[in-house]
Amino acid sequence: MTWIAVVHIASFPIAVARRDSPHRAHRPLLLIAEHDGQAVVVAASDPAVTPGLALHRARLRCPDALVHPHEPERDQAALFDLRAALGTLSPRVALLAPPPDVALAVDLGHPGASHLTQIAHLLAERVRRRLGVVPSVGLATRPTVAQLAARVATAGEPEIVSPGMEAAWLAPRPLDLLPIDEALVWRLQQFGLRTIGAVTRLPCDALEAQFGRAGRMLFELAHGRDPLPFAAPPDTPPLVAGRRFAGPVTDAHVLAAALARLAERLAHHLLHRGQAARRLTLSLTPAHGPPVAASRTLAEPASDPARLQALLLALLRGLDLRDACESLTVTLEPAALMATQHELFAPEVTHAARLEQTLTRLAAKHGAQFLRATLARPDARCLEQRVRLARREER
Amino acid sequence: MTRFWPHGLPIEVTCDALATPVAVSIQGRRLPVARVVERWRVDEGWWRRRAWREYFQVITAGGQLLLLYHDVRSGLWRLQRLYD
Amino acid sequence: MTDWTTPYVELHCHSAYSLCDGASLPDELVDRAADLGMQALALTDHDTLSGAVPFVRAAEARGIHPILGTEVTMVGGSHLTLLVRDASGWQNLCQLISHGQARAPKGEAALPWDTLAEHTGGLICLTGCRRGPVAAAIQRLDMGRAERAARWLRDRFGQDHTVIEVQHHLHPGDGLLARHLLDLAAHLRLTAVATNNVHYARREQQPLHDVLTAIRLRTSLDAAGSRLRANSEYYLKSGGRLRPLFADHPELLTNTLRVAEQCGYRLAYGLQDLPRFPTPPGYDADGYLARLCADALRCRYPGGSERACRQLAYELRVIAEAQLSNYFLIVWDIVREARSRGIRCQGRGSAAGSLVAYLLDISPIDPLAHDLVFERFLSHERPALPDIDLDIAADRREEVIQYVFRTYGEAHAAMACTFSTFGKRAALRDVARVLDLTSEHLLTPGDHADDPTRALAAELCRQLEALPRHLGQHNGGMLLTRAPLATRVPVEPAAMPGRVVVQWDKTMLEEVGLVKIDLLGLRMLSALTEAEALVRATADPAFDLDRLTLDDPQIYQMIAAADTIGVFQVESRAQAQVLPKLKPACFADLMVAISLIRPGPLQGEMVHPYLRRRMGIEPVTYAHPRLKRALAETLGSSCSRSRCSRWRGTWRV
Amino acid sequence: MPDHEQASDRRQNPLAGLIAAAQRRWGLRALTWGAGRIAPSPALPTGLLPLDALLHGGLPRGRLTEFLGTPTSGMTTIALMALAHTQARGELAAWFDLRATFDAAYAAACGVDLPALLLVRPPGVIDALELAEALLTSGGVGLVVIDALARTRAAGERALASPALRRLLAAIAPHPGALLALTPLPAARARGHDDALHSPLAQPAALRLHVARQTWEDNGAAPACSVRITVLKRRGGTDGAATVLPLTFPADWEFI
Repeated sequence: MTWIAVVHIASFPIAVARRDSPHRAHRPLLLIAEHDGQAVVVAASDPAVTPGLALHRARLRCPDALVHPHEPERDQAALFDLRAALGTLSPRVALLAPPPDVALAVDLGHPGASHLTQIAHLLAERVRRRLGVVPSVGLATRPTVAQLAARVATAGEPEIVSPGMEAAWLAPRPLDLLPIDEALVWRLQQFGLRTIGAVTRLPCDALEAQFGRAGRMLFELAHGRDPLPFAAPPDTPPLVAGRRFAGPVTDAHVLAAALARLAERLAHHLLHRGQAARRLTLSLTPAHGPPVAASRTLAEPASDPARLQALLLALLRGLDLRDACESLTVTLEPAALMATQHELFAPEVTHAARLEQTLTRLAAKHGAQFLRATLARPDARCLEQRVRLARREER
Repeated sequence: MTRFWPHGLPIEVTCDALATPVAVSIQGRRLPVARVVERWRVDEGWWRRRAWREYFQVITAGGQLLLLYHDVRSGLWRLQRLYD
Repeated sequence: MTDWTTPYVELHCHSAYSLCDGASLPDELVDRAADLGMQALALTDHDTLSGAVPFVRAAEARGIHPILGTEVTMVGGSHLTLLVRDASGWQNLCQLISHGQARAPKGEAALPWDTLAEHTGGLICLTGCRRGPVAAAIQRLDMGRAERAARWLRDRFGQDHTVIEVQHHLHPGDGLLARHLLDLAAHLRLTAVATNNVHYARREQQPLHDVLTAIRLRTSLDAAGSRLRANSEYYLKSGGRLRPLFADHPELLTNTLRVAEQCGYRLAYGLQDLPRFPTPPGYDADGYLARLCADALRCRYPGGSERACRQLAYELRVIAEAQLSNYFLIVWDIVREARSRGIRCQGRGSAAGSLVAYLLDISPIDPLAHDLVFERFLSHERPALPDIDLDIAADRREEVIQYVFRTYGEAHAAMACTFSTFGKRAALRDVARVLDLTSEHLLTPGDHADDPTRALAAELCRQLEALPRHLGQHNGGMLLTRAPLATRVPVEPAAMPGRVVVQWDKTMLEEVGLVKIDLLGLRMLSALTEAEALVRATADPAFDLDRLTLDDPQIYQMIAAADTIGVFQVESRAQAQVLPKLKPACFADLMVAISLIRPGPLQGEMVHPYLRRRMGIEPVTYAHPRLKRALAETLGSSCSRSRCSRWRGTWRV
Repeated sequence: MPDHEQASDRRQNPLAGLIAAAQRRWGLRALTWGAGRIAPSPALPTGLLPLDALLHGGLPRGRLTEFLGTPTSGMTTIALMALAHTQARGELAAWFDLRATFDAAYAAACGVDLPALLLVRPPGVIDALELAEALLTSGGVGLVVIDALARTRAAGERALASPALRRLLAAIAPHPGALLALTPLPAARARGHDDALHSPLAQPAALRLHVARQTWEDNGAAPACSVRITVLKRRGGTDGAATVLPLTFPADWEFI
């Protein structure tokens, strides 16, 4: 059972700002940025001030606060630093929620249940040392549940959800804990559904009938199942595998066969770690003289054994091998996941591009018939003032 | 089709003593009102064009769901929306 | 169309003292309620009792029963309507308001729930408008929370004093909300009443209220959009108007009378509420005051003066009867403290007529030598409280105020407030802004009838002018009380950190009979101190300002030549015109000159008769021979209040 | 993760292929299906489960579907909800507003993402058919709804009999977009029999559904009713299968 720990740090920019200037620690603090020509609060130490509030209004609520400009670069640097610090505990650390309220997921592998609390405290301590604030930590075997547990947990008291108990743990909690649309929560409340448990008692079909895809997602979430793929970008150490021969080998076929087996083994490891190789290095130790090595960075990372084998053989052929070989070593540097999920899940981007072409083509002849409907004043009391229909502007 | 008339379709409405609709005539067809689901009053915009309207969401005897309003200043009734 | 047949009392009503959230002054609301035949009316402004005094006065004049209350804002922003049943309820409400105001920025309030729980005695709790904890939960369809909130209130305020408040303003959902509230009331066996959350007296005032809302939100009417109320149903309605809205539950209207009957509290204060001055052992306040005066009398009139003794005995008797000895001692103490710190300070105005004030060194003027009138200051006929205004060197006034706060305790002292009204200019500017017009457009003269927008704006300005806009700190009026202030009067924090102000202004305090001490800053006194120091440094090291006499002829020559720029009281242009004609030659002449150029004599056209008589153009005559003594000094014209008091004294003799 | 399932997915759903490719490149754990995965199918789900069950998955892609219903049958609301569901799946949708009575505020209350909606007001039926063909064959549109296609004008009826409709149907067949026509029935024919449900689209439509409101429910809040949906015709013949759907007409005003 793989355990996931999620570390939740509320008001991350505030924590960073206070870490960097300790004299700010005891005064309320507002971090601001300019937005539409107005100073707007990005983060605040006082819960009465919500991000997005205009500065002059925030000052009314929190008159004695210090005001400083927000420096996102500083946050990014701190976040990078923090990820590295947590990365020494686990090879896989993923950012689930960006600032202001940061959630970092840490894949803990298979720790014994008795060690969980200790690990949570260890994580919290790492964060405290870096940032000076104690984060709340949630542990579960599913990332979303772990994230929710972290949101519920109090600082210093990790919340642990045992496998199989997710639904029971979620049941008494209010619906708005789930990462779902506020409008959906409101509609559910209209049906008299207020706790997550109330939702799990409904059949999935009914939810889907009422709310469509969102209902299906809600059903899964309410049972503590992750509706979305969870990817942990691996900042992991390289994989190394080698073969030492009984005696010096000169036969290229023997070497090739050995490489093929290594490739298979490494592919298996990669598969197990859920990774692909980005850079391959092959080094050979000749009977006499210094070792020789060749490496290659891949344009497209690979995890397929056949492809790895082909690549390694190509490297072997490229090496100027004049002597008998005593051993060979293959080092694979795994790839970090560069593309975001959004990009991978967006086949409609190309469709949209095609559609845009079609619209442009049609615009010449039928342009006037395409309208854009906008909710100009969604809260207008006279219904006709709510919507504006206008010709769709051509791009 | 849910149909929406931005400026209201002129209709004729018969009311009871409490100014609640009892029958709606749309293009000559008289539809008795079975139930008033919701009613509300809007009185705003006095500084530009005052909108003083009594809105009624009603279900007719034939089961149609309508949204109509009485423009108090002109005394006219309008059909705003036919739900479908 | 007034309906007299459905009895109803409005229990939730905002006046203009809910600053920028109410369009009618309390007396307008009372007038309307009386016209509608209501037997009582509750005033429930947001987190304030500022309207209470004018409200009670107006209600008593119209013969309807005033119910005092407040709509408090809780931590988290929900609203509750509280009504005062009895004196303990008043104390609790004052404390709740003070607590709520103390915790929030100016203009807002946030009362913690546990504080509310500690001060529920003598109060009736209505569950509030749509922002009340019960109705808000129902709107979110969280019936469990609604019931918990109602139970919480019921457990704190009691079964009989917790009332479910039902409102219907013809908004979508109002009927549904009312149904749920009534279900809850039946379930918990609580009384339910209808209220209308009144924000203006008449429907026609909706525009004014919208304008105020936009001003409060600092936006224009167009941009305010849905933050303005959707319709004009928030006026003071009669029972007949409300009945169709609650057709199935007429008891909601009659229940308001039952709630009103429980609220019997009358706002009243005794005169004596000052802190007790710590007198030396063996003396009460009267005795100690007499002792201080007797001591001073021996110093001031070394030979002994029968007239002074007689006057002192008379004044002490009047003061003791009015129970004001304590008050004099407190003022004496303040003056003494100020002088000991070298802060120039003296009583002004009618206090100069009092020998006691002179003996206590509050006033520098010997009333006997200048023939001043004690009755103007305090008399049997004038039961109003005297007020001794102390002028204090402006730059050091704050020290004196601090001293008073320290001596009597922060909890017993507060500054009076003042209400600044919109006034013509601000009204014009604000109306122009909310209507998205330029104020120039409104200012250009012309016939408003041609331009409906301008006519509208002019009308709104007219209505807006008199409404209070800000609550500020009064320039020096201090209120001292024996009991902690927050239990007697509502207070809120002032702009100055750590300083609180009473939510009542000067006149309101007077009306309820609370003594206030005015500590006014006078720059002239600072200037005198500075001048004295300069003279000592440059000309005469032994110079003492207080030893200067009042009969230096050079001074009078200078004044007679109207060479008075920078001379206190006689530097105005009007004075400069009169002085050469008047040619004052002694201190009494100067007093006449100052008395003349005041609104009373100017409007009464007494200035010219006096001047003509003075210059011998007109013979000196008296309206009646008996007035000769009283008016000799002003040559037969009755041009100062002091003269009039004596004038009255003449007839009494 | 069984491989043969992946392989069959890959053929049917471009997304499945994409994910498989990503897993090959980036590692299996880089990207996995969530638990609530939607099975790829030749049908476009409406998001209304009873309806999708009745239709074996949803509206047929590349085909014409016709809804028939009297006023306040719920037909338009169901179409709007299906459209919203299509948008939520990440596909584009278009609404042809032939009578210029499109209720955008109500559509938003039904969940439609207005800025992403292609709202089209063609001057005539022929233009509508041409534009629908262009949009559906561009490959980017998942659902095109034509409101009141068959009841627009007498001229419109003739247009439907013309080759334009046949050409459209032939052109869209290989494409993944579904075409839905709404045909309002006069209020008088409240409980019509099959012969009363005639329309010019009876022959060309691959699927015809009769939408009829059954009863109003009085729950004190937003008006709600139950709707009976009967299959009048499926490809290859008549049917008669039916389902009942609870439907709430969403309110589009805020309380206060």
